[in-house]
This record gives sequence, C-alpha cells and structure tokens, in this order.
Amino acid sequence: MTDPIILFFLLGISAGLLKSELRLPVAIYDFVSMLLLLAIGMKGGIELAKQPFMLLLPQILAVMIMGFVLPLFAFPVLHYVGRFMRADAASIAAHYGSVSVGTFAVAVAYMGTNGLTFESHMPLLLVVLEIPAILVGILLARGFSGKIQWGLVAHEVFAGKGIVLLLGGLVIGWIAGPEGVVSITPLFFDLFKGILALFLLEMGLIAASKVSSLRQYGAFLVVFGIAMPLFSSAVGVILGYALGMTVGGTAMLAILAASASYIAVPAAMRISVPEANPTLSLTASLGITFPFNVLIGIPLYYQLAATTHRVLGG
Amino acid sequence: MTDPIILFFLLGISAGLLKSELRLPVAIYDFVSMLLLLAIGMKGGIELAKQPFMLLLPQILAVMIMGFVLPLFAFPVLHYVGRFMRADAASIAAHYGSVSVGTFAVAVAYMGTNGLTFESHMPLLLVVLEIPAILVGILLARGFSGKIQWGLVAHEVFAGKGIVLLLGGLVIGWIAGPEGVVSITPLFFDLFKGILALFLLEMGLIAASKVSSLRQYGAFLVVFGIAMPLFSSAVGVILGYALGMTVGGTAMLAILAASASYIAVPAAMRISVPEANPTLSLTASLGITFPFNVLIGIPLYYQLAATTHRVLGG
Amino acid sequence: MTDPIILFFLLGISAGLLKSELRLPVAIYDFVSMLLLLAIGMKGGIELAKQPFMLLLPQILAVMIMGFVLPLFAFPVLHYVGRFMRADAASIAAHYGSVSVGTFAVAVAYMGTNGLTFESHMPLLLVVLEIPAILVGILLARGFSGKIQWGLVAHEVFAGKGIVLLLGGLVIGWIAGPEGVVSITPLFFDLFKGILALFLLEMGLIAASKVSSLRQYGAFLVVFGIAMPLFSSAVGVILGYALGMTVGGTAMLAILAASASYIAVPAAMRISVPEANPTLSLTASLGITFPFNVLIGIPLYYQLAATTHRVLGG
Amino acid sequence: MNENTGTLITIITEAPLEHTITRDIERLGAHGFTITDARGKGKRGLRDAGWDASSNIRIEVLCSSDIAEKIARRMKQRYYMNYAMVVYRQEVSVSRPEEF
Amino acid sequence: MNENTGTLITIITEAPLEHTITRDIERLGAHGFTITDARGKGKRGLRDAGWDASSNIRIEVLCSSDIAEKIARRMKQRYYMNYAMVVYRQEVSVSRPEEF
Amino acid sequence: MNENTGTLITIITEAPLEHTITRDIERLGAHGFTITDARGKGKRGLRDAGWDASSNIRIEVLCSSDIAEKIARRMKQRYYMNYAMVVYRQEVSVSRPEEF
Ligand SMILES: Nc1ncnc2c1ncn2[C@@H]1O[C@H](COP(=O)(O)O)[C@@H](O)[C@H]1O
Ligand SMILES: Nc1ncnc2c1ncn2[C@@H]1O[C@H](COP(=O)(O)O)[C@@H](O)[C@H]1O
Ligand SMILES: Nc1ncnc2c1ncn2[C@@H]1O[C@H](COP(=O)(O)O)[C@@H](O)[C@H]1O
Ligand code: NA
Ligand code: NA
Ligand code: NA
Repeated sequence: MTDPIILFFLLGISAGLLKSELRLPVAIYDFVSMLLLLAIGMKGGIELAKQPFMLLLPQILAVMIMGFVLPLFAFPVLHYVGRFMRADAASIAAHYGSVSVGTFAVAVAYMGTNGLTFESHMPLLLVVLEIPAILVGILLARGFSGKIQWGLVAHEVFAGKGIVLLLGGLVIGWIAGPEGVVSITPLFFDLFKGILALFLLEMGLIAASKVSSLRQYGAFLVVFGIAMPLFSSAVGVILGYALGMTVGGTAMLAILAASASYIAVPAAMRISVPEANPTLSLTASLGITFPFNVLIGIPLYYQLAATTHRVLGG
Repeated sequence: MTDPIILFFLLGISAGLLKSELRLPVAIYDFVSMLLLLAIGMKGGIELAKQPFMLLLPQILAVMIMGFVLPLFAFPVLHYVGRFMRADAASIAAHYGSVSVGTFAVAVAYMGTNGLTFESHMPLLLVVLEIPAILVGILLARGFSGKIQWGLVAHEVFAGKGIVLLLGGLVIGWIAGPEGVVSITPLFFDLFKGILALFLLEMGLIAASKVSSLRQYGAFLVVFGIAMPLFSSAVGVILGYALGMTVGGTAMLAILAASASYIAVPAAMRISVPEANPTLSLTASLGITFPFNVLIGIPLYYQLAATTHRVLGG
Repeated sequence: MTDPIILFFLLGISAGLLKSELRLPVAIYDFVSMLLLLAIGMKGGIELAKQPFMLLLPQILAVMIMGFVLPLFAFPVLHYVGRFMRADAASIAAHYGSVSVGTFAVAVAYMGTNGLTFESHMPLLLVVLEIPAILVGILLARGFSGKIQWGLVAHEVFAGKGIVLLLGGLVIGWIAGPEGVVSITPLFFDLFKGILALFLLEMGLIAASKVSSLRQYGAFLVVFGIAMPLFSSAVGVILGYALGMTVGGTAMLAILAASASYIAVPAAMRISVPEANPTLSLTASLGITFPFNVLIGIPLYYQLAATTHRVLGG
Repeated sequence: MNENTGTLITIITEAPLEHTITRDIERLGAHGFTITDARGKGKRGLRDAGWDASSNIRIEVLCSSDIAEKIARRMKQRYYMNYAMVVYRQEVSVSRPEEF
Repeated sequence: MNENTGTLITIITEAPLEHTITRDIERLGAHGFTITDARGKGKRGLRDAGWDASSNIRIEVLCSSDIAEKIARRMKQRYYMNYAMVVYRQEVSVSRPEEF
Repeated sequence: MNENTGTLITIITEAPLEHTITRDIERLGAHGFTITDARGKGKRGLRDAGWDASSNIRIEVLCSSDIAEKIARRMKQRYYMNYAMVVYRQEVSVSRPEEF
C-alpha cells in the first residue's frame, strides 16, 4: 500500500513530463503552503508546552552548529570538484545547509502513517536550522571583509512568510495548548494530509519543469543532489544519536539535515548574493533532492536511524 | 426537502440575473474544480480495484460507440434544421456527444442523498465518453480529406487539466485502495458536497450570464438544448439496460449521455475548428442544458431508467 | 486559555508591524469571506425556520430604527467636535451606524467557546442593520434636496457580495433546514473557526497597515474609534433588554451596534459620496474599532449585557 | 498590410469604477477596451490591491484621437476630483484599423 | 547610456493561444516577451476572465521593426479571422538595445 | 485641456525586487508608479509566475524625461548585471501634467 500523497507527487511529475497544462493556481499554492506551515508550527507548539524549554537548549545549540557546519562541507566540493563559481557554490551550499518544510511535512506524514513517533519539538529545530546556513552562504560568497547589508538579510529571513508562519504557529500552539486548538482542528489538522497531497502535486509539476535545466547543467549537479543529502543524513543520524534522541527523532533530524531549502534560502541569496545563478540551486534542490528525499530518502534515513540505534544500542 | 447544492445553484442564477458583482475568484474556481475531478476519479479508482478490468471491456467499448454515434445524430439537426454553418453545427454536436463532469458530480450527490447505488466504474465511463465526440466533431467540420493536426488535438485533450486529474485520481484511488485514502478523506470526500455547492454557485452565475446571448441566438438553440439531452438520455437508458446495468447504473449512463461538455470540448474545438463560434455552443451547453439537467433532468432520467427496468424486467 | 482565533489576529498584527511580506492572496481572502458569510447566513436561516416570522417583525423594526439613529449621533460629534468636513463626517457616521460581519463572526465564536447562547435570528438583524446607516450617511452628506442616484446606491448595496451571500445563505438554511445542510456541514460549519482564524490573520495584517495613517489623522480618530462603539454598545444593550431578549441576544445586539462596517458602507459611500476620503473612515473602522472590538469589546459588551439583566431583572 | 495610426489611451484608476468607466468609454464611441489588474502609488497614497476596494485597474482603449480626447475630457470632468486616477495617451500603429 | 530605439508590439488575444503565439514569436526571431493576464471587450464580445477560456492575455514583445512587422503579419494571417485579437505597435527607446 | 508630454518608463523585472525598486523610484523624484504582475521570457530564461520567486512585475512610471533618465541609469547600474530586467521609455501626453 503506497501512501497516496506520494502518488500525488508522482502524478505531478508525470503530468509535468507530459507537458500538461495542469498547474495549481498561485493563490492556491500560497494557501496550501500557509496551511502546512501553520499546522506544523502549531503541532510543535502544542507539544512544546508540555516540556520545560530549558532542557531543549543543548539540542537547539547542537543543531544550530550542524546548520553552520553542513554548508562548509558542501562549499569546497561545489567550488573545487564541481568547478562552480564562488558565488554559485556558496549559494548552493546554503540551500543544502538549510531545510525544506515540504520535505519535513512529508516526513511527518510518513511517521504518522507508519505509527512512528518522534520528539515533538522537531518543528522548533526546523526553524532553528533554516537560518545558520544562510549566514554561512553569504560569508562564503563575500568573505568577512565584504560589505553585507545584514539588516536587509535579517528582514528577508525573519519577516519572510515561512518563518513568520512557522514561528507564529508555534507560539499559537504553545499558548492555546491541546484543548485550545480543538476548534480549529478540522481545518489545520484533519485536512493536513489532503492539503499535503495537493502541495505535492504542484511540487511534482515543479520538479518536472526542472528537467530541461538539469540536462543543461550536467551530471555533477545530479550526483551532488543525491550524494549531499546522503552525507547530511548520516551527520544528522550521528548527531541525533549523540543527543540521546529516540529512533524517530534521530530519523527526523537526519531528514532535516538531508533536505534542501527552496523558499527561504533562494529569497535571501537573491538579495545578498545576486550574482549567484538561482537556476542552478533551484534545479538541484527542487529537481533532484526534493524528489529523491520524498521518494527514497525518507524511509532510507529512517532505516539508517533504526540500524544505528540497534547497533550502537539506545 | 430540497438538496442545498441545488439551492446554491439557484442562488447563483438569481445573483447573476440581478447583476450582482458576486463571482468566485478564478483561482478558487480552479481549486474547486480540481478537488471535484480528483475526488470523482479517486472514488471510481477505489471501486475499480475491486473488480477485474477485463469484465468491463465490453461496456467500455459500447459506451465509446455511443460517444461516436450521438454527435452524428445532433449534427444534421443543427445543420439542416437549425441552419447553423457546418463548423458551428459540428462543434455543437461535439459538445453534446461528450460529457460534463459538473453534471456527473451533481448526479453522484443526487444518488447519495437518495440512497441509490450505481456501478462503481462510472467515472471510468465518464473519461471514456469525453473523447470520441471530439474526433467526430473535427471530422464533421473538416471531412476526412482535411488537414488536421491530430498531434495538437491529442495533446489538448489528453494533457488537458480535466483528463489528467480524472485519470490521475482514478489511478491513485486504484493503487491506494479504500484504506490508503483514509488519511485524505477529510479533504476530498468529507468536503465533497460543500465544494460542489460552491461550484454550483459559480455555475449558476455563469449560466445567468448566458441569458443575453440566448436572446440573440434565438429559440432553436433553447429547444435543441433541452430536446437533445432528452433524446440522448433515452439512448443512454436503452444502452444501459442492454448492457445489463442496474437501475442506478442505467440512470448514470443516461445522465452522462444527456450532459454536454463545457471545458474539454470547447478547448479542443477552439484549436481544431477555430472558425466555429464558441459563444453558440457554450450558450447552449452552459445556459440551457446544464441548468436543465441539474434542475429537472437528473431525477427525470432516473425515473426513466427505473420505469424501463420495471417495464422490461431486470 | 486564549481562543486561538484571537492569537491569529495578534499574529497578523505583529507580522504587519514587523513589515513582514505575509499576505493572504486576494483570492483566498475572498474565498474565506464567502465561506464565513454563507455559514453565518445559513446558521441563521436554519434556526429561523423554527419560529414564526411575524413574531420577529417588532424586533426587526426596532433594530432598523437603531440603524437610522446611531449615525445621527455620530455625525455632529465628527463634524463639530472632530471638525471633519461634512462629507467625511457623514461617511464615517455611516460606517459606525452599520455593522461588520467579521466582528459578528468573532462574537459567534466567542459565544460558542464560552457555551453561551443567543437568539438564533441574529444574522437576520445583521442584514437589517447593514442598510439604514448608508441612507442616513448619504442624506447627511447631500441633504434632502441633493440629487442622489438612488438606483445606483440600491444596486451597490443589495447586489453587493456581502448582502447576496448573507441573505442567500439565510434563505438556503431556511429552506434546507437542519437535516438538509448535514451534507455540507464539513465545509461550512466544521471548518468555520479555522477559516475565521485565517480571516483574522489577514485582518490583523490590514489593521497593522493602518498605523501610519493613524499617526497622520491624529488622536481624535483614535478616541472616536473607541468611544463610539462603547456608546453604541450601551444603546444596543438597552434596546436588547427593552425588546425582551436573553442576555446572549442582548450582548449580540450590543456587538452589532458597536461594530463598524468596512466593506458594504465604504463601497456605497465611494459611489454616492465620492468626495469623502475613504482613508479616514477605513483607518478608524479597521485600524481602531475592529481590533478594539475583537480584543476587548466583545467580552466587555457581554459583561455589560449580563450586568444590565442582573440589575434590572429579567 | 493595411495599417493605420490610432490613439491608445490608458486610464489607471480605482477598481470599483470598472463598470461606470467602461460604460462611459462605450458611450463615447470606442469599440473595445482591455483591462488588467494593477496596484500602485500616487497622490492619493498607496493602493496595494490586498483588498478589492484598494486595488487599481489599468484600462487601455484603442480609438481615434477624437474619441481619445473625449474620453480624457470625460475622465477629467467626472472622476479626477474625487478618485485616484491617471490618464495618458500615445500614438500607435494598429494592424486592424478599419474598426477604430 | 547606450540606448536605441526599438519597436514594442503588443498583442491582445485569447488566453488559450499563449503557447502557440509565443512559439510563433520566438520562431520569427524575437528574443523575449512579457505576458500579463487581461480581460476586455471587442468585436467578438465581452471576454471577462471568469473562465479560463474566456480570458485574454496581453503579450508585449520588444524587437526590431522588421521582426515586429513579421509578427504582425503572422498574427494577421493565422489568427485574425477566427480569434479575438488586437495588435498595435509603438517606437520606444530601450536601455539594453544590444539584444534586440 | 491642460495637457503636456511626459515620459513613461516601463521596467519589467523579478517580482521580489518590487520594494527595492519602488523605493529607488521614489527617491529619484517620481511621484507615483503602477505595477502589474507578469510572466515572460528573456535572456535569463523563462519566468513563468508559477512561483513567487519566478514571477515578474511590470512597473510603469510617468515622470519627466530627466527623472526617467535617472531611473533608467539607476536600474542599469544596480540591477542589470544580476537580475532579469528590461527597461524601455516612451513619450506620452498626460492629462494631469501638473504633478509630474
Ligand atoms: N507618476 C505615476 N506613474 C505611474 N502611475 C501613477 C503615477 N501616479 C499615479 N499613478 C497610478 O495611478 C493611481 C492613482 O493615482 P493618484 O490619483 O495620483 O493617487 C495610482 O494608484 C497609481 O497606480
Ligand atoms: N478598441 C479596443 N481597445 C482596446 N482593446 C481592445 C479594443 N478592441 C478589442 N480589444 C481587446 O482585444 C480583445 C479581442 O478583440 P476582438 O477581436 O475585437 O474581440 C478584446 O477582448 C479586448 O481585450
Ligand atoms: N524582447 C523582449 N520583449 C518583451 N519582454 C522581454 C523581452 N526580453 C525580456 N523581456 C521581459 O523581461 C524579463 C527579464 O528579461 P531578461 O533579463 O532578458 O531575462 C523577461 O522575463 C521578460 O518578461
Ligand atoms: Na539540509
Ligand atoms: Na453527452
Ligand atoms: Na454599528
């Protein structure tokens, strides 16, 4: 039994490859994204209310460091092996150091479908992981000496739709608590997987539209778009295990590490590293890594986490 | 007790006639249509999974032949009695030989409300019936000698939103099966009738906007827009009975036969028979036949099917 | 435990003040408004079916008179104290004499959350209250001698989206009755509070965007935007008590009286009193009164109604 | 090609005026118009389209210079005072001149 | 600034023709185009955009006057008869002329 | 009618630049602007508006030819290199010239 949301993704890819005129209207895509972001945020916030925040601080810090470190691995590979220009390598590295909310949503659905559980503060780590890679990317492109409009960058990141809705949902869930949100459950939680299905339909169409640029930019990007998430997921698994997370939490951290941004980071890079070609990074992130993670990666990373815990004990 | 979705349709017509500024935003109309198409497709697919496909082949073939034959009846009436130009007669004939998903959705709701059942593979027959009339319409307009860009026509039909979503939904339902789709039931099935109500509100507004063109094109179009579905429904009832369908299935086939396309066929005709005036066919299909079928036709055709089965036995 | 819909409103205000790029797409705002209007109308209609219409006539008349009287209080204050031009004072007065459906929806949610009940024909009074203030506003601006295109005004008011959907919903609910609407309950009633949450998110963003005009137009508008609803709510409470309403009904009437229009009235004023500056009235209505009512007013007016009933007996 | 110059007059104004203005345009003798949704800023402040009443439309009319003159005059007389509005005109060459 | 005059050709037509016409435009040598959604009225009646098939698009192409001439001709020959369409041209000064 | 010629400068570029560019425009002395959403194709490939970041906007500014010159220059200097952008200018006659 295949999860129907994956079938929606495949339908999107197929329709896109057949050059169907099918598209989600932009307003609907925005609507669907907003609902997912708010729902994920609220889910996290509700659970967060149940535990003392201070206990999470070490995890938050460790994960933040991972967000700084991952792009530092990606950059030299892209710049020296892949022979990308400095700006392009930095921008792609930032995309892969940050996270994708869409991938996270699919992972949440995957865990639910398979009756698996994970640490409930994962949405918080999602928010935490969005940002460090952006800073690293900018510094990699400009160097420490470069003139960077940090104010603009900060506004772009923190006032961007994604963070506002995720954090806003988190706070709402936190304050309202599990009973508080009962009245809005039908829209935000009961419809979650249906809305996710529509989202994945559009993501499939978008992924398919990247095929022609893939051909243009060649094999290295394809290899990188698969190898990098594999590497990052291993880092995520090790970190999750080291932090004493459950198998589910370890898997989710691996998935976060493996996912590549396609909303927050492109917007920030376009403003702060405009000479980087956005087609390159979006082709890799949306055309290769997102489909790879959704179709193959998520169960794989879960296996990796489970095996690690079994072998090392825990 | 009137079904509220019919009341929404009447509200739309009234608001339209009162020249209210009420309109569903285009993006919402698209959204609502997508949900209906996917839901109908999935419903069909889920049931289809339960029966061997080969047993359906004879029905599929017979229904396809009906799709070829109906426009051949309509064309001479339109061309010789109605004195429409060859291209216009061919185009209108194609509209009436094909089907309307909106009418089908209302019929599904009608059957549900009244606790009636029908063969679950009806959505498959819906897809099957969309296409033959288009081919016949093009040939009637161009003749066999004419230069027709079949590639373009095929792309327009098969890559069009309607077929992709219906067939896509069908396949998703088929693969996922009844348990698979449970998680997306709240969006696609629980909201079905509410979404259909919004769709009918807009359809009422559109139908009302055709009134002025109705006046312009005269009485023949009105008579044809009612007589043709009555005739087609009779053909549908006979075929359904002959194929050994249940009363419900016979009624649904009659409804399919009686409905007139307003999405797939207009798009295909605009490309392959551009000299046909689209206002003519859309006025008939949306301004007369759709309201007639929704308000009067559906229960009527059901009665016809029930009476036929009673009289002839079965 | 704070109601999450209020938290959504606060999120909207915060995001707006932080100059976030967050916005509900226009099509989604329209969609959400339509759902709320239809749901409120239907709720009223369903209940209305249970009681003889004639018994309501006195209440309807009394409330209508309140709608004529309130702007007559507001106008001199605005014109002579606030020193607004005749047209501007008339237009603002009309806004405050009429009602806000958004405020009403929040009040419905508030009553529901707190297990409070109210007379079920309130949506009818909502419709009744929309219109008189518009007529008064126009006459205040033009005088009885002025040439007024009443036909245009009537069309703008009665064919406007708001009234058509409210009244349409009312009639649908009335005819279909409680069993009739069961099939469309998931969309219109189960999702109600979630949809309202999204609506309030956008309203928060809009309210925040009025801050700069607030600064420009000064303190009087702020004071008026709070004092006027307080005064009107007192009138509403007295009228509700005098009409023999329950505590809940009295509170709802107070809320209706206290709310200020931001859709129907601005549209009508723009056409019939175009020299009035729409920024003034919308700044007051959306920037001050709506937030005040949502955050403070609704519970306050309920207390006022409860105290009045307790003190005066009933 | 049979080609001719005509005048293109563009009106940028408040969205709710759509029906009134297109009626004006047709009465003044123009045979058609094209409308796109817009947002903008001018002396009446920001009109950001988040809201029906705060959005703009951009109306284009191809017509003779006489009719364009009449339209511009009418706009000025009926709407300039009280509504957000900008009007400008250009000469263009039209490929289907017979109708204007 | 290195600046040059070019021709701006604007085509207003039925939305479903988007792909066919942009293909035509590119084949005739133009290096780009810009499209906005529109609604309107003309000799083929009201096209009010409530409906995909009843909405218009407005295509703008910056190109040399030669290519504009070819595009106008092609539109006339292939679409005028059967589709709602209006085409007009203007001279404009372009700030990035090297490409046109 | 009191009428005057002015310059209409049109900028077609990436949607996320909206705020930065309108700020530039106002700083350079223009009193207003009008924006419509668009999609298109140019030397930086297809920008098909399915996606916020991949959609275009079309900014129109009515101003004096001096200010138009400044705007064009500023666009060239700040955005041409790294962003999808096309800029062109026309003379138009404006019915409300006092403000430009
Ligand atoms: N200088 C300008 N250039 C381009 N568009 C303008 C200009 N001034 C005003 N507009 C547009 O016309 C609308 C109404 O202008 P106004 O009446 O000046 O507020 C604005 O919302 C803009 O869309
Ligand atoms: N005189 C006109 N001025 C501006 N736009 C026009 C004019 N005539 C037609 N149009 C536009 O071109 C489309 C097709 O025109 P037509 O082929 O005349 O129906 C219409 O829907 C309008 O959007
Ligand atoms: N020749 C052209 N004619 C009209 N619009 C163009 C042209 N070239 C580019 N554009 C528009 O300008 C945007 C950016 O162009 P570019 O920087 O060439 O990619 C494109 O996405 C188009 O919308
Ligand atoms: Na990552
Ligand atoms: Na049919
Ligand atoms: Na009021």
